[in-house]
Amino acid sequence: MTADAFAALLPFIVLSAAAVAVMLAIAIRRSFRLAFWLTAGGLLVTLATLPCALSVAPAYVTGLLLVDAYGLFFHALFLLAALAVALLCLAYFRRRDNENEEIFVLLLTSTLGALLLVSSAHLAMFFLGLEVLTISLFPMIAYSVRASRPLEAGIKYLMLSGLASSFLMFGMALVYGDLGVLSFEQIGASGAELGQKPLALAGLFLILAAIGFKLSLAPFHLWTPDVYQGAPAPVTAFLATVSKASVFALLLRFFTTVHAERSETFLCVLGLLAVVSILAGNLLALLQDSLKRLLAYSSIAHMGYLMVGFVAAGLLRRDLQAETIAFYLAAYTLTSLAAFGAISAISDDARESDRLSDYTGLFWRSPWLAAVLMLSLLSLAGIPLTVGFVGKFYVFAAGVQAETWPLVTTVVVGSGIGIYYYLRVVLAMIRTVDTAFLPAQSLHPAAGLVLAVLAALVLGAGLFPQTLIDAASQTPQISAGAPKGNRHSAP
Amino acid sequence: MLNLLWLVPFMPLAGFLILTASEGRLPRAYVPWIGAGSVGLSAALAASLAFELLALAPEARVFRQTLWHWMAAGDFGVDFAFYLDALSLNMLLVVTGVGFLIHVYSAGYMADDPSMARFFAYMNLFVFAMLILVLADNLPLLYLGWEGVGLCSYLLIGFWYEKPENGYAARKAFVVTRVGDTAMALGLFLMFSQLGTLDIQEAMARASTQWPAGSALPTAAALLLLGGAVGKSAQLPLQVWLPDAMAGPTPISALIHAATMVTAGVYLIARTHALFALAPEVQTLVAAIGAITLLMSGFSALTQTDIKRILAYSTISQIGYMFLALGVGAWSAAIFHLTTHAFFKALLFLGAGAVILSLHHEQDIFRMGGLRRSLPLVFWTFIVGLAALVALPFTSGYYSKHEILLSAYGSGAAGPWLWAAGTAGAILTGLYSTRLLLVAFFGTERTQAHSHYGSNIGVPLVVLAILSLAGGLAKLPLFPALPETGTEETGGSIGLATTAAPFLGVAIGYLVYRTGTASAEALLQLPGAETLRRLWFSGWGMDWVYDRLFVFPFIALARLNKGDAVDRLYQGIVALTRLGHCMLVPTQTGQLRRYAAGMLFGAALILALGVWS
Amino acid sequence: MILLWLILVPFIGGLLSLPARRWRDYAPRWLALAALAVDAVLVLTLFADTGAAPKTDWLAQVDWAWIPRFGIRFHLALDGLSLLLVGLTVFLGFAAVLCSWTEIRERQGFFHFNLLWTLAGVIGVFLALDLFLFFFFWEVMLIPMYLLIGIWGHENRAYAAMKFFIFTQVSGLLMLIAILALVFLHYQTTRSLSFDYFELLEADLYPGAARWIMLGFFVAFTVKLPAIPFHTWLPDAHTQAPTGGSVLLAGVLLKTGAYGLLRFVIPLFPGAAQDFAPVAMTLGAVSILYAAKLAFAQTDIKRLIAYTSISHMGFVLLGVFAGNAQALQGAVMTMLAHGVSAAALFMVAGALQERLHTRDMDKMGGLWTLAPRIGAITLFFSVAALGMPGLGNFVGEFLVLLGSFRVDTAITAFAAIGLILAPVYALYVMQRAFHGPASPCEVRDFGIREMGMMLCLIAATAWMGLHPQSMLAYTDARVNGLTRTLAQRGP
Amino acid sequence: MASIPFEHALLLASVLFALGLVALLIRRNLIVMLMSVEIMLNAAGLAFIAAGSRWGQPDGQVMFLLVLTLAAAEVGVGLGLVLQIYRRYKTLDVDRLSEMQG
Repeated sequence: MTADAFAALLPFIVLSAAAVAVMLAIAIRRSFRLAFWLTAGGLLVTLATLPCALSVAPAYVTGLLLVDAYGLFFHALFLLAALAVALLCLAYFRRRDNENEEIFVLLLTSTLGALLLVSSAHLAMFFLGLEVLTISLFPMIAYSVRASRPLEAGIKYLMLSGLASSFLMFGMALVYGDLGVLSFEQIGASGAELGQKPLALAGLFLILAAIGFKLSLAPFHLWTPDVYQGAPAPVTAFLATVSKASVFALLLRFFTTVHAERSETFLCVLGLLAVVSILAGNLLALLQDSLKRLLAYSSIAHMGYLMVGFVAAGLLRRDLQAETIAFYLAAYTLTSLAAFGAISAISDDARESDRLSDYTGLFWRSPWLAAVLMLSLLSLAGIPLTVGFVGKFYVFAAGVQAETWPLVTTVVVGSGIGIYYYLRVVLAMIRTVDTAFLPAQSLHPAAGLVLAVLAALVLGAGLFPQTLIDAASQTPQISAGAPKGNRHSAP
Repeated sequence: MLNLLWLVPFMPLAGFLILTASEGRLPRAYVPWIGAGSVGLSAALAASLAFELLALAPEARVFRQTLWHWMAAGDFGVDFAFYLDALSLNMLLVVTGVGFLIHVYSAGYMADDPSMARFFAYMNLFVFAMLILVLADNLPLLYLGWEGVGLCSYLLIGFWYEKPENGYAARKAFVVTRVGDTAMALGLFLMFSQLGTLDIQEAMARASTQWPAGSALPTAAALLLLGGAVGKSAQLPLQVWLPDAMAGPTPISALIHAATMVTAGVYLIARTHALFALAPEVQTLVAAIGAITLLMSGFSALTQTDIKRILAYSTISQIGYMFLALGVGAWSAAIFHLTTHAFFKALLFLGAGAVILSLHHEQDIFRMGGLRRSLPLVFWTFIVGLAALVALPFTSGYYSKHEILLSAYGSGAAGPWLWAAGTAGAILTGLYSTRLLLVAFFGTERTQAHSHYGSNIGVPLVVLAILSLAGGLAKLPLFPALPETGTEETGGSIGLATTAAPFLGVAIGYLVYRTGTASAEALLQLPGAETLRRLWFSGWGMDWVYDRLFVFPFIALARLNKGDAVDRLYQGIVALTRLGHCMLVPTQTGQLRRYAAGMLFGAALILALGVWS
Repeated sequence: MILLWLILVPFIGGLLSLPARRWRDYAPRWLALAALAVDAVLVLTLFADTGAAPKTDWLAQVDWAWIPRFGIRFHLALDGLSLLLVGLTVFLGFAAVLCSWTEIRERQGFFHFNLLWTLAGVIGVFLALDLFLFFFFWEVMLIPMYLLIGIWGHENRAYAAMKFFIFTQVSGLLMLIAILALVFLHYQTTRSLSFDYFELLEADLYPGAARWIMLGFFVAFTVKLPAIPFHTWLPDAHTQAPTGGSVLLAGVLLKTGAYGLLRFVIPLFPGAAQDFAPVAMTLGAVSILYAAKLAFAQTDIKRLIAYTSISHMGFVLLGVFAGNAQALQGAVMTMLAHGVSAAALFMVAGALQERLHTRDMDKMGGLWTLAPRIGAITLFFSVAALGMPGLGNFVGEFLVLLGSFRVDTAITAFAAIGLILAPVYALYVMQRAFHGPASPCEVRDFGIREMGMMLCLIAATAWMGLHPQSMLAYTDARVNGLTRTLAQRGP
Repeated sequence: MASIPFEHALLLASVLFALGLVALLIRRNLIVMLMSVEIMLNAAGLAFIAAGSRWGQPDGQVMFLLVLTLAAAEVGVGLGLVLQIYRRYKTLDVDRLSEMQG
């Protein structure tokens, strides 16, 4: 292994080591705080190794992984998100200290899976990363085994995820069987004759179905609300952000490398999924009384918006596509973390504050918390001052420039419906009820810190988005330039 | 001295502002002094201006005063400027003079009213607006005064606001006149878009040079202006508001609805006579409107029992004469009749007011009777007023009306017809005047009268009576503001008939109401008479028609669509969205196997789309 | 710099008023007054700088890079039109604070925060010359207004606030799409990506595109204006908003729509606007009549006034699209005069509601006897609203009709029927609320604070009616520019 | 060496896959459902092996190993959950697990 390859692999190595370290530490002494600090330390050290990896990017490692700026942008995003989730867990599971350490191990492994996923350059690594991510998520979702909902959510996710995995595998097998190659680039190289290879094409669509499941694009979205609602709030935050964003990042890498955008059909299908997702997500959320379900539906819609950006920008220029996706995902991650973080901050594993009625008058009981939640809802709705607006601006910019009017119209319609249910929550929070008998919400300092930082980021990146844009627009290096390292495929 | 012209309108304005600012906290004794005093000062100033202006040569009798630049936009620009010539001077004198007398009278009439300050404030505002109207140098400023007097009319008709019917009458007056005003506004727009100016003199000059006589443009412009004039002056077809306007205090009826405001239409047409001269058809129409109106309202006056409504219909009728005069091109005759009418009709209204006050707000003439004994001063002045109204020789009304009728006779082919209508109107005038006099002032006393009016009621009556008698002698020379129309002497028989007509009316009246030769009750027994009476009583049923044509449909439409039908569209969208929600929610069964089936469906769908498309 | 401060002062004032209520209950409102006073000084300085008849086009500018990725700049500039409208905004800001003096007793800090932020947003709208920045402010002013309605509104506030937000937001998105389409079309021809007003003025659009893009702007602005058929949010929002909110809504927020038409629609798309003018003018005329009819049908006094607003703004629409100097100047005057008179009427309605606890005119009557000052003031502004010459509204309407008559006689004649309907509803208010037999209850008449405020508004209305030239002079240059643009680039 | 044609193996794999899918949809027992998922995964693995042999590469078998690992891991976690569910609900009927819906 060359030094370059080692440098490129460093983030993965450090993160894996951190996971092992936490596991060992738990075996030695069950301490929630210790596990947390180890996790946080591991995430931070991994974060610190990213510049090191960036210095050699873009680099192929063993033909399975491609470490490039595009991937590293998401690495940084996921590590920060994981850190936030870790902090939220610290607050959420505070009641039963020293019983919940394993959540951190799972968090680290699933983050590792996400990192692998976005850097994969080969179907095997795609599969491996996705499963590392997903299998770690099963226990995380069902973590509060004493309650019924997490269990239900866990088994639903497990079964359906298994189904999706088998679609994925079968699809990969079809692609492999027809083309005889597994690396993205090689698939792309044979992409010209894809039209004459119905099996490979079918395989690609099966893979798309699996990805659609992970992204909860309609009509693969049915699991989303149940799982979001059942999972503990910090896990939902992770699920909504890291899991989704990593799959989407992969989607972009995979489909641009295999040159799927050359196929009109493909874009049409994606566009259709986008339209259906936007409408279904927004309509389902309309009168939802559970905030977590509402956000789940909203995430369906958001994946639809993002898909519009994907399709539209894909019609234009690849660098714009990557920039759009990267920015939107970053914005969505920040916002969703803030939203679920706020839910998490007023819940714990004994009681989830989920019903809209739990939020009645929250603005007058805990103004700061409510302000963060309101900010994140406005950001989800795409109102200026927030980063969500800039994200939506990207989608519109791409859609308008590519003149994909049906898609743009759907986004407008969806946003219109969206405002209604986001504002319903806001309205509940600002209801002037007699708050005397409702307890003021105490805020765990860890959650407070996370929320404060996230709110600052949502606002800051909304007002001065240029920094984030600069970071996101590094990503066009996705497959430009000659990657270093050995690009050997199977001998 | 002429430079003080601006003070004439602004002194009443100052009075208005003082009275308004005091919010009724001023001692009651001071209120009339401010209210009437400001108008009195204006009147005095107007008189001195008159002397100064009349001292000049006739051609030089023009004075223009620009106060400030009002508004400009692109090629449009008007000043806040006054224009004084013989015509506006005539109006100025009438408005301030008669206005002052009525203010003095009001001090007595309204002495017991708790809202006296508000009354005088409105009155002062009215005088201000009326003076702006007559002095305006340009049409927008005239329009300012025009609307201003309308507003004051509204305020004063509805002065006793506790009674909802007063408010209704006030709003009716405002809205009906507003219909005319809107036509007039459109006329202004038309003139500006074609002539490029709204300065009256300039516009008239340009119209005469740019527009050939009888062409479409001047006809349209004149028609639209005529719309404004018939609205304000209560002529057919917009006369319906004036009888109801009698709901206001009687001095208001005298000032606004007899002497000044209602004649604004006459003034407007006289002011823009050059335009009307370019539109002969419209001028004929003006004459026809005048003739028909004077007849119709003459008949209506015949059937009324309310003393003020009789006078109101009589006013409509007399303004009909003025329109007749305008229509036949007897400009100065119209203005002359305007002036004399202001004197005698103000006198009649003030007299009626004194009667009403003495009878504790009894207005039905059939409950009066015998007032000549209890109210001698009122009786004698009233007789003078009525004499002028019916145009008995040597009263002021005789000179003006005679001139009108003779001019009408000599005005082309339709002339004799117009003359006949006017003369028939004169007979009617004589008839209803006699009826009013005989029923109210003679016979037995049916309601006890308490004559508790002071000198501030008596003096205006006397002064106005003198003016009614002698006003015919003091005719202001209106040339060159209005072209001189030489009344060609028509045959003596026509003149004689014209002079005799009122006597005929008086005689019939005397027979019916005094001697009982043919009593009114007996006449009503004739077939169809009762129907006719009701038709006349209701002002020819115009209210009935308008209610059904405009008012009821509008109200029904408003009621029908109170909730805004357009909103249904959006409610439909909302319902559609909700429907979508309700249709989609059942897919979220929570059952794992259904979800798996859903995924399978999705996969099959995109496979089908992707592979077999 | 002074322009930036114009926005920042209320912005900071709003932030400060949040903690201020801890110090004293009434501190926020004094703080709000102080902030407005500072702004007023700034505005007066600008007035003084420009003198009575400004010759230069743009009086002050601020132009900084903001988001260079899209060529977005923080570009503020001020001309006579903006100056007048900013002046109106600050003026009515005072009115809004003063009329909330006793009405708002709870959560004063947050109330004034929202009030001042709305003002900051509106001022931003009037100053922004970068289209992105304009859109940004356009949306930013919504949220605090939404909160004002949603928190301090009347019985049906949630519905009204929601309706207000969704209407403006969806139409705003249409405008965003239009902005983007314009920007990208400009980019295609010039290869320079810019949202700058001056650069986009030079954009060369083919007529088909111009028409569609113009429509995007037009819809957004007519929703805000509002005109038939986009008006239905307004009666609800105005009726339910607290008095201060109604004052700002009617007085200022509606003017942003008219401002947008004048500032963007006409100059950017002179040809398309001229083609579209018959439709727009018809809409204006229909608005005038339809809203007048609806106003007459109402029994809720605030709802009635709300419909009169629609009716009056119909004149603005008519005037803007008539497009000659008289009509445009008339539109500006109508904006100013209606701002003052509608604000005053809403203040009266608010005062009545505060005293009688009802807005139903059927339950009023005879108030003149009890509260002659309120009666007199209502009379004054009703009369102003029905277009009495000598008061501001007349000048506006007269000029609009004068100008539009030259363009389209039939539509103008049709619109002029509105002059007949105006007294029908305006005097109806007087009759039902103030005339009639006195009711036996006690009603507190206006005190010194209220009278002082009202006298200022009366003075402003009378001044605008008697000496409109002092205002018209400021917009003369801009209006002439617009007519020139229309003449040159029209079809 | 006469090898089994790729198409035949693929057909078998497809049939297996379909069987697993149908079982997943019609059976209510959680354990059977887990088994169905296993069958589907194994069907995919079979397809990989067939493909590997078609191209004469070891990649197919490597992928099959990965599939096995995944299946094992998934069953491990799955059985753990099933255990908890049985403790809590005293049943393995999946249709009973529909507390969250709507």
